Formats: sequence, structure tokens, C-alpha cells
Amino acid sequence: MSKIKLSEKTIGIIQQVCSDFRNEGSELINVLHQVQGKLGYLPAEVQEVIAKELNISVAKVYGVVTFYSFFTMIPMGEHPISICMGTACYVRGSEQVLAEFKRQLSIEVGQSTADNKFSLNCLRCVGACGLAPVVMVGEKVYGRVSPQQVKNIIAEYKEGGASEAKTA
Amino acid sequence: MAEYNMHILVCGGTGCKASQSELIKTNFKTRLNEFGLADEIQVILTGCFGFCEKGPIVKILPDNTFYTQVTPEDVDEIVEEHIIKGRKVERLLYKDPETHEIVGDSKGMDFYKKQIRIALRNCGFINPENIEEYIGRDGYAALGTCLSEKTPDEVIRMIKDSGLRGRGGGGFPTGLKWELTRKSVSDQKYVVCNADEGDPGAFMDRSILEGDPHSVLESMAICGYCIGADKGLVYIRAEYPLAIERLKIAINQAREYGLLGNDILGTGFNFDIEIRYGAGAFVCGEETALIHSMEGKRGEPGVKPPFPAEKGYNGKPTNVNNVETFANIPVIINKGAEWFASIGTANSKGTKVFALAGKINNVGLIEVPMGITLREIIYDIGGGIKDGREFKAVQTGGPSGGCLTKSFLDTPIDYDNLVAAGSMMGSGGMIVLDDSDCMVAIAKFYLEFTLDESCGKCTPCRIGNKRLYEILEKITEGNGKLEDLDRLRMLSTVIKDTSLCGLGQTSPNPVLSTLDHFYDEYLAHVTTHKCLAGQCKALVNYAIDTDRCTGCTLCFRNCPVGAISGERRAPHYIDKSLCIKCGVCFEKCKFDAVLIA
Amino acid sequence: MNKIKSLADLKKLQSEVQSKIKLREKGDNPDSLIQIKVSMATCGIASGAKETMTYLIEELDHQGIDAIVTQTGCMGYCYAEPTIEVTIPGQKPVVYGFVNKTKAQEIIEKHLKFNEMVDGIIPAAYATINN
Amino acid sequence: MEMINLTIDHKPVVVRKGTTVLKAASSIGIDIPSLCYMKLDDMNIENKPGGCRVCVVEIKGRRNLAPACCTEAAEGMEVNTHSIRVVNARRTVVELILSDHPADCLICAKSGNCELQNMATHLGIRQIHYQGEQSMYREDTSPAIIREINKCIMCRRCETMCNEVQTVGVLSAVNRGFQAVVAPAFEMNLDHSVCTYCGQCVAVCPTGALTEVDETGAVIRALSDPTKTVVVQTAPAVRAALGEEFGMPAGTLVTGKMVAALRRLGFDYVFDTDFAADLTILEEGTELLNRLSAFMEGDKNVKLPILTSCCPAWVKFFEHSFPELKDIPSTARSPQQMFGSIAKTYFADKIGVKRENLVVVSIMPCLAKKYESSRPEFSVNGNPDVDFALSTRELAHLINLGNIEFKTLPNEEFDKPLGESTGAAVIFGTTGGVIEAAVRTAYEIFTGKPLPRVDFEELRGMDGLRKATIDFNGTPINIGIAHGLGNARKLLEDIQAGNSEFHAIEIMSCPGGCIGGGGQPYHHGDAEILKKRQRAIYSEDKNKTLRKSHENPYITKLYEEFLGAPMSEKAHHLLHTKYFDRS
Repeated sequence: MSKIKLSEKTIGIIQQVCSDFRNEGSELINVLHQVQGKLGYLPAEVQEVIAKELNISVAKVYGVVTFYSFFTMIPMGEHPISICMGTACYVRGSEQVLAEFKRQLSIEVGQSTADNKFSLNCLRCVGACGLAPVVMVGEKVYGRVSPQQVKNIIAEYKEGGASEAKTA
Repeated sequence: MAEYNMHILVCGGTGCKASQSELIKTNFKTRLNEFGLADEIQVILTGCFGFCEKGPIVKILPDNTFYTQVTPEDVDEIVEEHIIKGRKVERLLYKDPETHEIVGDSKGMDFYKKQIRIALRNCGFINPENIEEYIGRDGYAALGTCLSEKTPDEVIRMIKDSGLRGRGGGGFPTGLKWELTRKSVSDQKYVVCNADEGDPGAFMDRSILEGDPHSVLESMAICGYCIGADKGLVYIRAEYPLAIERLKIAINQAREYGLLGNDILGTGFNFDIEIRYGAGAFVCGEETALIHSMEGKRGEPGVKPPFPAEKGYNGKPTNVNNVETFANIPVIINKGAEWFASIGTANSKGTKVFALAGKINNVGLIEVPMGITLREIIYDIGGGIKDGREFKAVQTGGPSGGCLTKSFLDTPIDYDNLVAAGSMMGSGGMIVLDDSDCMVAIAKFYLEFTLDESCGKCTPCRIGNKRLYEILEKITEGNGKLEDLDRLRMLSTVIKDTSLCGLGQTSPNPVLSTLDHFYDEYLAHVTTHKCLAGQCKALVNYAIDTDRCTGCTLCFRNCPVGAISGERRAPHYIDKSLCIKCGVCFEKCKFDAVLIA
Repeated sequence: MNKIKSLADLKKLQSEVQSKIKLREKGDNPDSLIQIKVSMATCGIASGAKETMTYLIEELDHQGIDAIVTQTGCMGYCYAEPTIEVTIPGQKPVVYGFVNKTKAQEIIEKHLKFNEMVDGIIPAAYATINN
Repeated sequence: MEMINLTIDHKPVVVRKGTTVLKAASSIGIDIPSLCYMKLDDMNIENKPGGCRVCVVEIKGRRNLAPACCTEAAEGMEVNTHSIRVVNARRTVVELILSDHPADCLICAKSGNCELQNMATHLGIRQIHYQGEQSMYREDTSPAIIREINKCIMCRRCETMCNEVQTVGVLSAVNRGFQAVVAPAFEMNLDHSVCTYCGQCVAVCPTGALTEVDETGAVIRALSDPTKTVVVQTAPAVRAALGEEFGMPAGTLVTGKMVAALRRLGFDYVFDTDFAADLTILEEGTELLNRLSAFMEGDKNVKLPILTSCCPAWVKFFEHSFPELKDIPSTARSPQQMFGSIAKTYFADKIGVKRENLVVVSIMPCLAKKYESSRPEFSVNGNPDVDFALSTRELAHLINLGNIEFKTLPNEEFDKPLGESTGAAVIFGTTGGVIEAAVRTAYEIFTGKPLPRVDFEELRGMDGLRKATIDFNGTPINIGIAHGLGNARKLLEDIQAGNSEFHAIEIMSCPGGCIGGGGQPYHHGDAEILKKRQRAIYSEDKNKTLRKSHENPYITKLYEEFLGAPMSEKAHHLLHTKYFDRS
């Protein structure tokens, strides 16, 4: 694992979050949520700082981070793509949509493209079952996606795309 | 300020929001402003209307007009035609799929006719970000009555008499749960609301929290009063940003109005609520796992007993109920236990909210009385199967449940009947499947979910489900043998019998239930290596019927890998070595010329 | 906002805020309530339909009569604007022409309260508006 | 005490309320197989995740099978422990574990001692019906412990020891589902972690997932090298446990047979770590008295309490977790290292062997000793003072390899001069022993009077935290004792907060002290074994003629011939050390 060095500022952010939660170990999950929200991901070095601040073992922090699928230790792509794998989406063909995304981007679930532009993930039900199958790119929701549309969705973001205007 | 003459309700549920309902609301406001009508017409973003299939929904009152699939661009027309000129915009009204008649009023829609909305009473009706609208709908009256006029034992008695059972899946009697926690002696107790809805394809709890957060807060306070707790915690999925936001607003408003905090309504009762976030672990819906998660630990379940009612959060007695259960409480207090008990069946009282999804015309959120039949739900409310296909099964209870086949279409739905039918109520996911769904693949889908979500603490769930999945994988890839079917059943039985928590104990249900009802499909997979539904890619080959093919080139143009060739107006061919079996040609062909072999 | 200090306070607030959503409650149960539709096309507005509508809403509210007042498009009686259509549950709709405030008051006092017809009924073939 | 009536396999049983079904069954001789469950009675150590599901039983009226280890007996309960349903489930569960377990039993370090292997044998498993993907993890070798976690069965015992008992917190369950396993943060190597190498994880691991680094091969090579003179030292706790490896009852003292075996294995000199323990007492005792008198004279620079420093896991623990207290522990090296230092100087000179041709092997109840001997400050020009530290278990392997019939060996004596010791040194092997030994010497030096009694019962026992006040002829000396690092942590936190009332504290990392060390024969969760070893240690002490360290004539001679006096410059150089901030 390549070590990264955290800037003083980043450490300051983490320390602030921890102290907002009274540096209590029982607030670990809240702390992880906040820190990931601010930094985007939770690399080892960040977990070490959190462990120290909350006075709990790093192993415990890591145990929690690896338990919950919401927490990630790898930075997400610039445009994180999530394919809903809830049942409603599954029976309406999300598997084929996912396969097409994998094919188009040449990456597997949980990976990012080489240029770090896209990352691919599955999620369980965003609750927009009426729009199944659903794909999210960043905050934007695409409903009733067919494998044929995948190319166009990716293209929207490829050339610094016209994505912003359409964001709901 | 004068009262508004007209209210425009725009659905702000997650599904509709995903379709830009917020922009719709903004457009309405802008247009109304331009026409100088801002003081006369109120625009409100509400919770989910339930009719997600046709979202975004806009409802106009008092003339009760129900617009479907509204786009931000439609707003101009609605304002100019309907609001100004009083003419309904017909093209946006709901058309009955059977009769093709226009139904302008939601009361007249089959989707709503058979519903009874108790837990969803305020969803799609009030502005969830305005406590006064909730108060206007009897909000906090139940809390007031309990605190001022009833003893905790009287309230618990009422809940027990109402027959309310836990809506999270297990169906444990709510009143009894409260009583057990009340009886535990401790200096500190907790009320926990389980909003870690994780069933894939279920969004009941989220809709309630988004549409009517105060009903949950009020009930938690009532529960606190009954069991002797002054602290409540809502454990909610972090994947529900909108529900979290509305909940936060609601908690702050309730505090501001003195309905949470110290000395509520001058009765000396103190109660406050905090939010805790889940982080993507389905198993945390299990109450002991949920408690561990709230304590900042890995969400692994613990052995019961001791139950949370004795030793829960921080080792203190804790009452855990799910969102929908809580949402029923104020109505029971306000309208009486007898009223509530008059709805439903002998052992399942009241209503149940279901998230209806899958191959059905009207995907959405419905609330129906216990005892309703599947047929009524699927054909009357749900509008039948999509694309006119044939009904095959309904999956209830998510990864813990099972499939109900045609023969159960007229079985009244309640806790006990569903269990007897080999499924379970679960939290309320209801996925409709048609004849193009392979039941082995469905079982595999659910097991993959369980596998992903197993905490890994106990052997049968950690390894057993993996092996179960591997056998199913083998079968769907055409490598299954007859004895694998026995193996599936034997392993499933042991996993159910020995797993530590509810997740593992129910995880083989989708396998067992499909084995029971669709054994012939399994047999076809392992003996003739055929997938009758054409879902299992390894067992399927696509070919073009040269007699039927008109050479329209549609398949050729849509094939993502260029596996189809042929001249225009001449039969096309599929190169099997290139085909990735995506099925696009099959879907696209207008002449049924693509065959599944 | 001051904190609500007692059950009585809560009930008081409830009755205050109820009016804000009353319109929705009523709209949700249209069949059981008196419905009044005010024709609000250009000619109607020009003839004072808007004032009539506001008056109706306020007066009904004031008197505590549960009714739904909505606007509708041109009823085709441009000569008799403002026109309104009154529907008592279970009865056939009745259309009145030239409804100013005075007329409106009369309709409320007689038709709505005692089901007595008032002068000014337009006995037309256009019995209902929605057709 | 409320009593509960139930039936197990149709036999009526009466147990106290709160008793588990597992225990209730064993009270009437019904053995329910269990795997993850572990309880060390009276030591407050319990691992009860209810995770392996091997101990499931059928309870009338319950829908599912229940784990006997964590189901409390209830009035009127009807339990069936070996019905067909139960046996089938139990076998399937074990088959499932085996389906995700490497089948390399033939060459596994744990073979013969493996609880999973025994379970498979017990249940008569001849075929694994479920085959599929096996979880694969990286192997990790540290100076003392090897993690081969493909063999982890998620019993969580190591996690309990590392976190709840030792509060070291290196190991945690990580990942979830099929990938779940117990590992350090980021699945890093142990030697990058704060691991103390106490070895308690190894001591409780039911399979070969956690084992010690095996150095028997290197020792055999040294023994067969004609250019090397090989010296062995044996720690006090080894003699109270080694016999167990040869089927002798726990608590059998095998000092003489052990010496005989070592001689037959070809060691040139068989010495005793106890000799160095006596030496330790003189150094550490003197240091204590110096500090004590300076403190009483009001010297503000002197810090009390003084903490013992014989336990290398404990040393590493405070270097990581309490570096600001690193001036407090005694600077005296551990007996193992004192022995190595003396052997490679004083003794090497004496026999005229060059340092690099003298190999010092130690037999230790401990895995951290392997790590300790590898610390750079304990070597001269790259030549370590102690070359190899074998565990008690490794010695047993060597003896078996040498085809030595251990039980029938005659009792033999240690070699001189580094084999002579007193009873005070022997009790180093148990919790409370080091401080009792120190008191015996310090009292006489401090007061100048002979001890009225040698046995200090008030310092003995198995409680995790103990304290006593010893009257040094009018001066009350407050003594604290902790075993298990979790207990040590409590005392250290008191010191940090300035709330410590003690003048001297003894700390041993392992529950029970060295008798419960990570290198001892596996106790398999039976706390009685530890207690029997402890009794054996005290009886050896009692049977010695010399029971105070300063009475050891060879120690006196060592000072006269070589070191001068305790805390002399030479002693400082060879017998003392310093500590590092590893936080």
C-alpha cells in the first residue's frame, strides 16, 4: 500500500470532526460519515488519525470501514456511476445495463477508469422503482435505462460534457 | 394574508424528485408570480403519492385534479389552461389502461380505490417540512392525549387491543414489545426507530419519513412515555438523503414547538430524538446488529436472549420498532383500538404498506387492508402485468421471503397466510414476476444479495450461503446435476436451522420457495439444460428465423457487438461466436423473428 | 414560535392551522360537499368573476359552510357573466348568471342553506360544465 | 441463588440460574462439541460470539436450533443434544468450515493440536459434500508469530484476547460475509503494527491460523555445527508445563527430566534462566531501593512507582501506548537478556570461546522472547546475546524429534555456574512472583534484618489486579500487581492521572504470568491447567534450600569476579537497557 502524507489542513479537518463528536469512540460511524463526506474517501492514513483522536484501535476503525459498504478506501472517479441492483431494477434488466457499462468503460464494479473520470458501483434500491432500471451518475438519476442508452450517458460526461445543466 | 384559493401539490418523493419535480415546483412558483397569483395559490412539495409509475405527480386542489408524468415544460400549460382558464390539461390526466377513459380525479382511479391510507395518511397531502400542516391533521393530538389523559399502561393496553404487529418483518405484537420494555427496570431506556430499510425494491419507510416525518416523531415520544424513556434514536440509512433532511427539519420544528424536549405540553415529560446513520449494511435491520451499529461497532448481530427490551443500546432496555409501525400509532390513539382492529383479519389488524414493483403496470407505494387478496393488488390496484404478459409469481419479503404463485392469487394477505404459503410479510416489498423471469435466476439474485450482506459472523450464513450460491450458479450455467437439487434443499434446511440471526435463518427462503413452486424449472435446468424463461444466458442461444425476418436491419443496427449481419430486405444472421446474448435483438425485433433456442 | 405549553394550547393551534389545509381536506372528498364552480374565462374576469369568487370563498368560510369553490373555464354564457354552477351533493347542478356579491349572498342564504332556488337560473341545455 | 430444573437428553438437571445449556450438560457428563466458545474460569476471560454454530442443540418449542454455549438454561426446558436433526446440522456446519479451510493437515503446525481437526474426527467426517471457492489471504510472518489466516474460522478468540483481555487492539474482524476474517488494520504485517507478541492469540487459536515462528531447525543446525558451543537456558515457567506435552498431568514439575533431555539433545551447557532471574532481582531490587530512598529524601527527579521490566510484551506495550511513561520502568533487562549478555561475555571468556562461536538458545514459555532477542540493542556487532528463543512447545518437538523417551528420563542437575538459582527466581514464572522475589531481597537490604517469613501469600493469587502493603520494618511499601495487559493499562492510566499509590508494580502480559505464556502447551480453555502450573512453581520454590536471590553464591561470585556491584557501570552496560517511543 503506498503511503500518502496528509496535509496539516486535512489532519485539522479530521480532528475537528472528531472533536465535534466529543472524541467518543461510540461516535465512530458518524465521524467516518462526516470525514468521508469532506474528503471523499477514507484512506489508511485518515483512519489512523481518526483512531488516535477517538482513542480506539486502528484495527477497530478498519474493521468498521470494511464492514459497511458505504465507506470506501479508494477515491471515486470524477463521475461516479451507480447502477441500482434492487429487485425492481433487476427484473427490469439492470444486469444488462451494468454489463454494458462494464464493457463500455472496460472496468469492473468497484474500479475507476484509468483517467479517473468514471468509477462504477452497484447500489441497492434508490427507491425510484417506478423508473427502473435506474442509473445514477453523481447526483443525477437516469430512469428506464436500456443498454443501448449507456453509450450516450457516458458521452454526456466524456468531453467535460453538458452534464451540469441537466442535473436535477 | 388571505387563505389560498388553490393548492398545487407536487410530489417530492425520491422517485419524482429524480424526475425533476423540484424544478416543476419552481416553475409553478415562477409562473404564478408572473400572473400575480402567488398570494392566491399555494405550491407545496409533498411526500410520495405512491403512484410512482406515472411520476412526477401534480395534484391540484380543491378540484382534485391528478396530473401524471408532468415535466417542467408542462407547467406553463397547466398554469395558463387549468389555473387561469379553468380547463384541465387532458393529455396529462391519467388514462385507465383497460378502458382508456380519462380519469381526472384520483378518487376515481383503481390505483387508489382499494387502498386505505393509515400509515400513509399524510403522504402526498401535507407539506412534510411544515409542522403546522401536521398539527392541522390531528398531529401531536395523540401525544397530547396520552400525556394528559392516559397512563402508560392504558396506552399500552390500547396498542395491544388494536392488534398492531411489527411492520418490519417479524410481526411481533407491538403492544407486547412495549410492555416488556416498560417492565425492565433501569435508570435509562431508549426508543429506537429502525429506518434501515434495506430490502432491495422496498421503499415504504423512506416514503413515510419523507412524506410525514412528524408521525414517527410523535409515536416515538408516545413510546418513550409508555416505556419510561426520555431518549429516542432514529437509525436511518445514509442512502436516504431526502428523508434525513426532512427528519432533521421535523425534529427541529418539534423542538421549537415544544413537542420534543423538556416538559412537553406542560406535563413534565421529557423526550428528545437524535439521528444515527447506517452505512450500507442490510444486516443492521436486525435489531441487535442495529444497536451495535449505533454504538459505533461493526453491525454484527448478537445472540438473543437477552432481547433489546432487557439489554439494548449501551446495555440499557431499548424498544426498537420500524417506521411504519410507528406511523400507525397516532391513528390508533386518535381513532381508538377498536376502529383499528376492525380493519384486517383475525390475527393481522390494520393495513400494510407495500412497495409494488417489477413487471406490473402501476409501480408504486400502496397501503391496503390486511386480508386483501393478491389478485386485487395486482390486477385492480397494480393495473395488471406489464406488456400484457402472463403473471408468474409475486415475491414478497425480499431476500427473506418467498414466491407466491398463481394458486395464491386469492389468498387473503396477512402475516400467517404468507408464512403458511412459504413466504413472509417482510417489510413490504412486493415484486411481480412474469413468464420471462427465470425462477432459478431470481433465487440466485436474492442469494447474491444475502451473500453480499451477510456479516460473516456465523458459519452457516458465511460459508453455507456461499455454497448455496455456488450450486445455483452451477445450475444457471448449465452444469447442474440432479443431485444438486437435493443438496440445495438439505443445505437450505441446515442454514435456516442453525444461523445466528434472522438474516441467515431466512436467507434460503427464496431457494426453498422456488424449489417448492417451480421445481420443473430447476429440473429443466439440470436435466435438459434449458432455461424456460430464456434468462440464463449460458443456456440460451439467439437465432433468426429466416422466414419471418424482413431484413428491416433494426437488430443489426442495435446489436452492440456487431454480431448480426445481412443485407437490407434479406434475412439476417447472428454470429454465435460474437454474440454476447444481451437480448437486444430479441427485444427490438418487431416481427418475432429472433428466436431463443 | 412560542412553545406549546399544554394540550389545550395544542388544540387551539390545531383549530387555527386547520383552515390552512381545509381546502385540501375538502378537495379530497368532493362528492360529499357542495361544489361551486366560478366561470373564470376572460369575459368572466372582466365582469367581476374574481371578486365574486373571493366573496364566495370568504363568506362561506365565515359562515362555516363546507363547500368547494373552484374556477372553471368559459361556460358559454358570456352574456350573463359572472356565472357560477352550484352542485348540492346528490342533486343536479344549477347554473346562475349575473352573480355579483349581492346575488352571491342570496344564493348562499337560500340555495345553499335551505335548498331554495333563487332567481337567475340559466335553464340551459348545457346542464353541466364538464361536457 | 435461584435454581433451574431442566432435562437434557431426558435426564433431569438442576443448575443455578444463569448457567448455560453447555455447562448444564457437562455437569451431568454430556459433552456437547463446541468450537468458538472459550472460557477461562475465574479469570474473567470469555469468548462467546455464538458464531461457529457447532454446539447447536434442539430445544423443545423453539423453531430453530440454539447454540448451547450462549443459551441460558430455563425452567422446564427440554434439551436434546444429539438428535438426528442436531447431528446432521452439526456435521454440515463442520463440513462447511472444512470446505473453506486448506486441507494441509499433514504439514500444518497445529496438526495434532488442532481443535477443528479433532472436531472433524469426533464427528466422523469422511467427505466434504460442499466444495467451492476458498478464501485466500496473504501469509504474514513476524519475528514471533505467523499468521496463516486462510485457516481462520472466525471463532474470534484471538480478537477477544487482543482487545478485551490485552487491550492491544491489533486484531479485529475485518470485511464482511465470506471475506470476513480476523486481521490487523489494513491487513498490514504484524511487525508494522503495535502487536506486543504476547502470543495470547496463538495460545487460543483453535487451528493453525496463528502459530509461532518455528526455530527448531536453526537450533538443530547449530547443535550439529562442530565449531559452535551451544548453551541453553530454560525459563522458570517451562518446567511446570513441559510435561503436559508428554501426557503428564498438568502441574507436574519436570525440571530434572528437562535438563536430561536438553543434554541428550546435544546442548553443551544446560543452564537456567533462573540464575539470571536472581541477577535481575539484585539489579532491579537495588534500583528500587535507590529510587525509594531518594524519593523519601525528597528528590523530585525520582519517579515512583518503579515497574518491573522482565516481560518483553509489556515493554513493547508501554513503548507503543504509554511512551511518556518510559522513564518509570526499571532499566533492568529481562532475565533472558541478562543471561545472554553474561553468557557471551563472562562465561565465554571463562571457557575461552569466542562470542561468535557461542550460541545461546533459550527455552521460553513466551513468543515475545523471540522478538526481544531480535531487538538490535541486545546484540553486539550484529551478534545477538540470545540467538534463538524456542517456546516450550518447540522444545517438546525437539525432544520428540530426538526420539527421547521423556517420561523415563532420570532427573539431572543444571550445569554450573549459570545453572544455580534460588526459589525466588523460580517464582518469576507466575504472576506476583517477580515482586515477591524482589521483596525478599529488598527487605533484607533495606532493613538490614532477616525476613521474618519468606512466603508472601498476600502477593499471590489469580486476580487480575492485586495490591498489598508490605511493612519494611515501619516503612509501608505499597505494591501493585497486574497480569494481562488490560489490567496493566488500568494501573498505567492511574499513574498517568497521578492517582497511583504504589511504590512498585509488577506487570506480566499474560494471564497468570509466564505459566500462561503464549509459548506454553495449549490449555484449550482450561483455566485449571494454569492454576496447577502455578502451584507447581510455588512448590519448587518451597523445596529449594536457598529462597532469596542475594543468597545465590554464584551471583555473589559473578559480582566479585566480573560485575563489581549491582548498578555498577559494567552492570549498567551489560544488564540494563533503555526504552523507545514507538507511538
